Amino acid sequence: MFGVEVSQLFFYLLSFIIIVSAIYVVSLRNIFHCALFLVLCLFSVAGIYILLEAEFLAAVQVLIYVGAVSILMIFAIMLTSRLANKKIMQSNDNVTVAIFVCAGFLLTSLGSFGYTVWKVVDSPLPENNTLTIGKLLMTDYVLPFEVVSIVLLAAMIGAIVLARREKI
Amino acid sequence: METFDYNLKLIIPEMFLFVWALVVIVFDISSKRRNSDSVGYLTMAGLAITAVLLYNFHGGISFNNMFSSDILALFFKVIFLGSAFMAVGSSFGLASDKIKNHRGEYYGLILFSTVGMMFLSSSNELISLYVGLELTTIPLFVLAAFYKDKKTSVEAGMKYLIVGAFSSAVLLYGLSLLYGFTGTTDLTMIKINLSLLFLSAGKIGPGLILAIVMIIAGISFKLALVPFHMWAPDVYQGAPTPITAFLSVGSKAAGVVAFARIFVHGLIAFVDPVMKPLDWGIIVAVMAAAAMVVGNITALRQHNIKRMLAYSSIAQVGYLMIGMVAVSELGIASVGFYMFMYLFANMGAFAVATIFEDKTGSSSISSYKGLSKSAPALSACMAIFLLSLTGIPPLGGFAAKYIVFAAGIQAGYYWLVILGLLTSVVALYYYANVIKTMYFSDGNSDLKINIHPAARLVLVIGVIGVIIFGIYPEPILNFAMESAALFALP
Amino acid sequence: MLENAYLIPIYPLLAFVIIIFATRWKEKLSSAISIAAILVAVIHSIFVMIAVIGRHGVPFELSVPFIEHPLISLETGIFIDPLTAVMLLVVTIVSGCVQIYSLGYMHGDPRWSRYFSYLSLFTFSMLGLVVANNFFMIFIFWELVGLTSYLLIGFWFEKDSASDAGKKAFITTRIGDLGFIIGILLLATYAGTLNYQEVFTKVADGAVPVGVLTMIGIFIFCGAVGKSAQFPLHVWLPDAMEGPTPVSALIHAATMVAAGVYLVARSMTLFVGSAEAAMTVAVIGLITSFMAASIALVQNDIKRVLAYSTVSQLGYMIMALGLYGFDVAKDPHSHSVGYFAGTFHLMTHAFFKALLFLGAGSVIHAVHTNDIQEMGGLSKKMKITSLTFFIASLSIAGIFPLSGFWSKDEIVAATLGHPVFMFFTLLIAFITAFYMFRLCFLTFTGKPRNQERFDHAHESPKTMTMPLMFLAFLSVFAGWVGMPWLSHGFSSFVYTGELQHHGPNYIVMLVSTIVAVSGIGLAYTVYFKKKISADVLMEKFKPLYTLLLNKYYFDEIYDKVIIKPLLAFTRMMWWSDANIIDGLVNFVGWFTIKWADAKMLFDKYIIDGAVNGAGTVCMAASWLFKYVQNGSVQFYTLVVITSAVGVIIYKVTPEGFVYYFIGVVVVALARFLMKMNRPEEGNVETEPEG
Amino acid sequence: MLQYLALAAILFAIGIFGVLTRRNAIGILMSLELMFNAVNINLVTFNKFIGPDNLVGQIFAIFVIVIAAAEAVVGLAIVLLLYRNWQGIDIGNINIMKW
Amino acid sequence: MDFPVLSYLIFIPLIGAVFLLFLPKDKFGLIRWTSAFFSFVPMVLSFWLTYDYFFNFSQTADFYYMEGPLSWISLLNANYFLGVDGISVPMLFLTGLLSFISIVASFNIAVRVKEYFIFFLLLETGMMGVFCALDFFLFYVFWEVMLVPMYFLIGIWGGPRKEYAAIKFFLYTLFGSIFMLVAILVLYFSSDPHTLNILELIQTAPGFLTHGLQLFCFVFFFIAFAIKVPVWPFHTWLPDAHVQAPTAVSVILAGVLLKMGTYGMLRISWPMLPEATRYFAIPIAILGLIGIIYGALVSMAQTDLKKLVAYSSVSHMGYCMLSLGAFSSVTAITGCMFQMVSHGLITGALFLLVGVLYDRAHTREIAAFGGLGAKLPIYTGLMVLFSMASLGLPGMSGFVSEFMVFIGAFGSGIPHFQLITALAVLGVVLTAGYMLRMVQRMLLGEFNKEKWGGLTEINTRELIIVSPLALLTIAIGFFPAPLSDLMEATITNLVQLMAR
Repeated sequence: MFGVEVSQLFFYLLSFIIIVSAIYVVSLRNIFHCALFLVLCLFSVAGIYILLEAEFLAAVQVLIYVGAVSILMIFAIMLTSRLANKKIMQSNDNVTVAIFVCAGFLLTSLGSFGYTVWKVVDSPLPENNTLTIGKLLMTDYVLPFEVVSIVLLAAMIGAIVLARREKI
Repeated sequence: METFDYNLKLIIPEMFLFVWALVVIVFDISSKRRNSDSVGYLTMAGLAITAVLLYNFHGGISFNNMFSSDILALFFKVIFLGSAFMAVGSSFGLASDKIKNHRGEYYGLILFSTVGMMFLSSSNELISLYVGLELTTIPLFVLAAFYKDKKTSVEAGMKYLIVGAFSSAVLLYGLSLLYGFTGTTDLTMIKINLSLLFLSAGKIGPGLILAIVMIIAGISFKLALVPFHMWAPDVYQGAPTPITAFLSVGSKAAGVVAFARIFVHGLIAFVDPVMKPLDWGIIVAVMAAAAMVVGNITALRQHNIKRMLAYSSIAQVGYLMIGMVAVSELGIASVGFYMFMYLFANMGAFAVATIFEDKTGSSSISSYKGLSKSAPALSACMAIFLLSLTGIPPLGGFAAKYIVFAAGIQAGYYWLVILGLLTSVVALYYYANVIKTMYFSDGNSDLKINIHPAARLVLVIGVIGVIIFGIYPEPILNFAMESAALFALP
Repeated sequence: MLENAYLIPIYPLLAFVIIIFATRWKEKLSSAISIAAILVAVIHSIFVMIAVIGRHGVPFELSVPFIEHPLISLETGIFIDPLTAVMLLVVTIVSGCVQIYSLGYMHGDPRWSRYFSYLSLFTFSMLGLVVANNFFMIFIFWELVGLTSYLLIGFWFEKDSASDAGKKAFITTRIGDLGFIIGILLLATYAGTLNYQEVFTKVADGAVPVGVLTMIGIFIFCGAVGKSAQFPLHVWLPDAMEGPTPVSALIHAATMVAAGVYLVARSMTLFVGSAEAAMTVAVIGLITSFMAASIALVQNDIKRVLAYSTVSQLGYMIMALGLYGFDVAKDPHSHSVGYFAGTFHLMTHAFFKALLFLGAGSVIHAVHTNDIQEMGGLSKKMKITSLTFFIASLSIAGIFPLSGFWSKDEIVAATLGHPVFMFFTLLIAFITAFYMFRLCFLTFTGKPRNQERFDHAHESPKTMTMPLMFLAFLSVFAGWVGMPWLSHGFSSFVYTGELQHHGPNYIVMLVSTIVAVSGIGLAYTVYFKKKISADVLMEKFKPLYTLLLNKYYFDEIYDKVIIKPLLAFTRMMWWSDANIIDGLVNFVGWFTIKWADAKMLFDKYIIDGAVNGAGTVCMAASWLFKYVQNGSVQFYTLVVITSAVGVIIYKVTPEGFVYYFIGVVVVALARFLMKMNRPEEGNVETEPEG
Repeated sequence: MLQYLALAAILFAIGIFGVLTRRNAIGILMSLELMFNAVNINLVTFNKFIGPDNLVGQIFAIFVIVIAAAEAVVGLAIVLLLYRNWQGIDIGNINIMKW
Repeated sequence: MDFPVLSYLIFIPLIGAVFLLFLPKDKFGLIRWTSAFFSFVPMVLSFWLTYDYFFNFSQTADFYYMEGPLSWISLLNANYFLGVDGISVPMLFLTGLLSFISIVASFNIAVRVKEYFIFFLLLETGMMGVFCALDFFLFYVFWEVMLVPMYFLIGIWGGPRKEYAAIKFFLYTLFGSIFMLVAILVLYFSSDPHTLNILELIQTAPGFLTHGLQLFCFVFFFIAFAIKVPVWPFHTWLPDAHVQAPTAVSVILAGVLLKMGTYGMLRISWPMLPEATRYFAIPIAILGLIGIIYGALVSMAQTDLKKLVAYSSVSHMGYCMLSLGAFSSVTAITGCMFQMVSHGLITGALFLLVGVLYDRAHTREIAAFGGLGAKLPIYTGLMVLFSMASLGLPGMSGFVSEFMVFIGAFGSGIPHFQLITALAVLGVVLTAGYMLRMVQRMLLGEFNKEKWGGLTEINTRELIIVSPLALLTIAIGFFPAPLSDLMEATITNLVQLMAR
């Protein structure tokens, strides 16, 4: 009872952080600040994972997103933009329509979730989240696991090819 | 989980191709990128060997139903390999010049993408399907931007990446909802669970619509169905021409397989009259109609042949989807068959465009003036490909269109078929316009075009495919029928 | 000989084929072949005549199938009854005379061989027409004579007037043939056959409703109207005089134009079945006859006078036949002599009109002009010609005992019981006598009005005068076979049914002779004695004179009312074809392309920043085009997600979709308008970073 | 459960908004990450409430994370190219090809 | 039958085309004679076929020389199925003859000779195929196959507006044939078991199609065929295509391609959809009537000789439509076939003659000529002959056909047909009008010595290719019975089928 309430509390807190920081991500003028808020946002999402009893995933989230992707982004920002120039408009002409459309999407989806039949199963998740996932990845999901490694390899090769400066 | 089989035999072709991709890259690097042709030939050989391997190792399910080496997959794998083969074959010109520093990576990425398509076509499960899809597209992002110092190419890469990533996010959102309804990612189980859910609750609710539309939107991006098509002309124009060809055939075929797997296999129940309100068919039918109209009409006034072909391929997908929305055995077979014929004609047309662009640096239609005098064989090939795309018998495109329309009529989509036929008359106009430019106008006749042997091979394959399978489509059609039988449709 | 009668048309056909394919370059041989063929035909015809006389009116028929069908069986065959036999003789004899005559007349013509081949072809067609045993065959030959007439009128095709006349003749007669075809179609439909005897049997049995019969009769008569140059299709015949004069004699006086009369006579059973049709025929005949005679009064072209005379005489015959049909339709036992009169006049007219034309030809040959005002006094130089011409004129005027007298008498007799017809018939007889002798006097007597031409004039060669003399002989004596005193003469010969012999009607003879003589007398007074000045008369009746001189303005009216509007109409159709029908098609194409264009256009529009003046409907429309493919990937994504969300909302709540749709449009428009008002800002925004 | 879904939907919508409106290419990539994260929240939520007997949802989420990373890598590489070619990464300028 | 004669007919030209591919492209003589040979053989075969059919099979309405059905695409039940009956044989005869004549007439083509003949032989394959095919799929394939060579033939070797004309032809006919495709598919899926066999469908289609579907299929077929015929108002492609096409191609267009429309109607839509045929009889006849009058009127306004002949085709094919409207009359249908044959011969010959003149004078303006009769007597003779034939002069085939059309349509017993036919007879006069105007202005009258003094008479080759047409025109005019006998049984059977 109490646990539920705490988790509720946490949930709303995290949700608030996520939403606010996400809004900052998409609206701040300074792209560097955006990146920082992205980190915050993703970090909070990891918290949500913990609430949902997905500890391993939370760890992955922190490692990959917060640790790798965001850093990568910040590097890219450093490489490409000059911090001094912050006064540039960061949003384009689509804003009004986009707001309308996103609101439409949001309203519809929120509304429709309520009217949708969910076959909720009230049973606990398997114990030892990490172990189970590790097992699954090596057994049932070994094929996508391997394929994903090819994806990463391809992305790496591609990134190298593209990012390399040619000697002309 | 208990009865787990690692039937590795089934993925031998994919494994081989992956390894071969590495071999190609390593070979290129180790040979100090000196030899321009041998890498390409090596790649082509690899693709050919994979095809042979495919022939030997298929039939069966492996990896916990994640990898289904069924006949549908086989059919489409042939298409993927074919399009990769032809794309590679027509790349020799630019490999010797524009991308000479990254030849190995170029070919390797094509192979990676092909591997992704092959996995995609075999997957009967959402996760592997998604992963396969990404393996297909991520190398293509890179390939589209492969002319690093050409603005158009980079722009194409960027646009493709944004649109591609966005669409996969949208797709994923839909897939996640699908998972939410059924608690599983296995498509067969999804089918069963959804039906059970529907039967037990009497309804599913609007959330399913959300899921279906999101998935349609996500895949339609890959297919470039109207209104999700707008990236396609820009990307097609900017990307290196063989990659454009590969995009327009291989990647599209991959999208078609994904579509078929998800909708025709997983969500088939909604075609049933009982669940009519949730039917995805009418949405796709409208989109197909829009694709035929917009694609063909916009293609009318294009001056760049790649852009023209891009719009035409948007329209072609519209035709193809007629077969899909027919959701019958004939329909699915017709989709496969259409794709197969489209492979030859479109790859061939792009190959000609590549050859011409390599030689003259221009891809505007008006520069094709009088080509029939300076390069009669080349323009004859082009004419044959374009006529096939129009659907003139006895070329392959006709048989394909015929069967697609037959499926449409059988399913009662009269309006769609009539619209398709009417727009194919419009299509004739711009295809014929190219032919007219090549044949009826006078141009500089001192243009000398030497066709690289590999490209020549590509053209020959294209022409032979278009003609032979146009006249005698029986084997391919039977193949397609067998593959369609997989879905156990009416 | 009767069994081989089908050979009669074949002889000239053979001649035609031989000339065209073999002897074109051997001129003498060509004409020899042609004449030989016609002479053989003459002889054969004589034998046929004898055989027919021997059969006492039982017709002879021979036929082979052409096409057989359930609906209709067409056949080719010959049908020989007394009428046919007479026609055979007339055609072959006149044709023979004309061909011999042509030897002289066409001397030195570069297309000599072709001329004779055409004549042979014509003779073949005409003979075929005569011997045909069904309406289908007669139609075939009917058209063929039209063709040869066309070829021969336009024989000197270098002259525009000649080729024009040929065309006019062909087309005008074809208009009549329209009716003929429809008549045949009706016959075929209602009688189920086209064979004369079968048709007539069926009609006589009442198998065809009377109303239909009337239509059939009138439609078939249309053919005759065209071919025999009856009102209102008579306009071609005078123009046809552009052809060589022997051709006029043969085709446009003696034979082809008589085909119409022959047709009416041949299908008399149809007219007998319908009084209305018969009356139509008679009225048309009378109108034609009077109209043509009146025009002939004032013409100065020798051939045209003869041409109008021909039209007039043909009208006579037609009228007589029509009256016969009418009388018999009213009273089957009527003793009308119209049929006899018409066919009899057909025969006699053939001879004397041919003679007149050949005589005219002889004159023209001598003085090289057609204008009688340039002639005069030629009798001194051309004895034979003038003599024969006078004989023929007497004959046509109906002076005892020349052949014309007998036949015209019968026509007058045929109008007994129809006072109006009788009055006009006599009036026409008077006019005829007058203008014929006006012609004679102006041409052959008095002083030469053109000395130069007169000096060059000379009598024609033997080849020309011989036929003249032979025809003069016939003009005098041919009519004797129809003397009312002969109980087994022409009249009983041509009637195949009950004997229609009747005694002489002396009153009629007397009246018609008086009329004829007074006509001649008047002409004598005016043109020979010059007691009354022709000019004064002319002045006195100026409006009438002008009207007649201009042939009642028929040509002008046709030109203004039919031909010009038709041509204008055709041009209009052509315009509409090129612009409206095709235009529609092109419009669709244009529209699709423009749609594509519009997008591009608007794109340019924006790049140029030239878009001002917001708020118009045009702008609202442009909004769509502007964004569709503007190169902005985010916009693409926006469109996509907008439509995807739209579909979702539509599927979930169709009412909500309306709001959504309106909202999107409004928001987009608002933003668009805002941007329009401050375009510079957009430029600032798109500056690259850094 | 619904609150999690709502959170995911909101995050997803914000991500969409970002993709549609950010001028900066990297900003777009970041917005894409938001979208992927929204999907992941969905997946994990469903895993907990609907299919708790296995961990399919979480595994799916792991794959999504990995692939999102790969996409980000490639995306950033292309952004570098953009920067080299345009001396800027404003997506609004990347419109050579149109119509 | 010892050998598959129909396949030979179809594929010998194709083999010829492939063979030509391997000939050097500057050996003009060799290419010309090779292609002449490869079209001569089918011509002889078609003659032999006609002969054999006439003497051995023409008494019954069955199909002969059947080949197949060989399974072609089993999934679609598409078969390789050939056969001919009384209405295909004359068409094959015409095709064989005109193809050979056209190829010989094309000997003066001097640019891109090899391609020209390749396309021509391909075209012949398509034409032969259409008249032999008894399977819808096969029929459709051949139907479309012709379009492409035709497109190239007009587009490369045509007149000044060739590109426009070529694309217009292509678009128009493709537009038509897509409708046919829909109708075919509807028929296919309505039949049970599904079949594309035309013969089977003729027997069964009236049974399984509802009234609405019959009308639907009929209209769709009609649009396809009507465009080919061309029926007013679908005719506007024709003047352009005819005028711009090179001479020999015009001959084929007029002589064979237009016949495919009427042939298609007779072979497919009329017997297969009898209810709809009856339903639409009067509109069809009225369209025919409009075609007759309209074509003639527009012809009259033409100043270009070739255009005049082209529009006369619209008029002449109108007679076919009129008689097709009179579905119940054997005579009318026979008349239609006669008209098809005779129009093929006559208009073909007229186009050849126009081409002969154009080759020498490089203009086709009627007003530019005059009095050619004096300089070119043989040419003039032929021109007059065919003009007369065209305007339906007795003794020529045109007369027989028109007469039969009239008799058949008039007596068909369908309401209002008497009036329509009577109005259609007007066409006879109008035809005479424009033909004679043309003859008079070009051939008669004053000869312009300075301008045309250098014109040469028609040469032997041209004379040889025109004369068979002249002979046939006259022969049919005088002895129509053999042709009529050849198809009578078939047509009687067709009429019975339409009466179902």
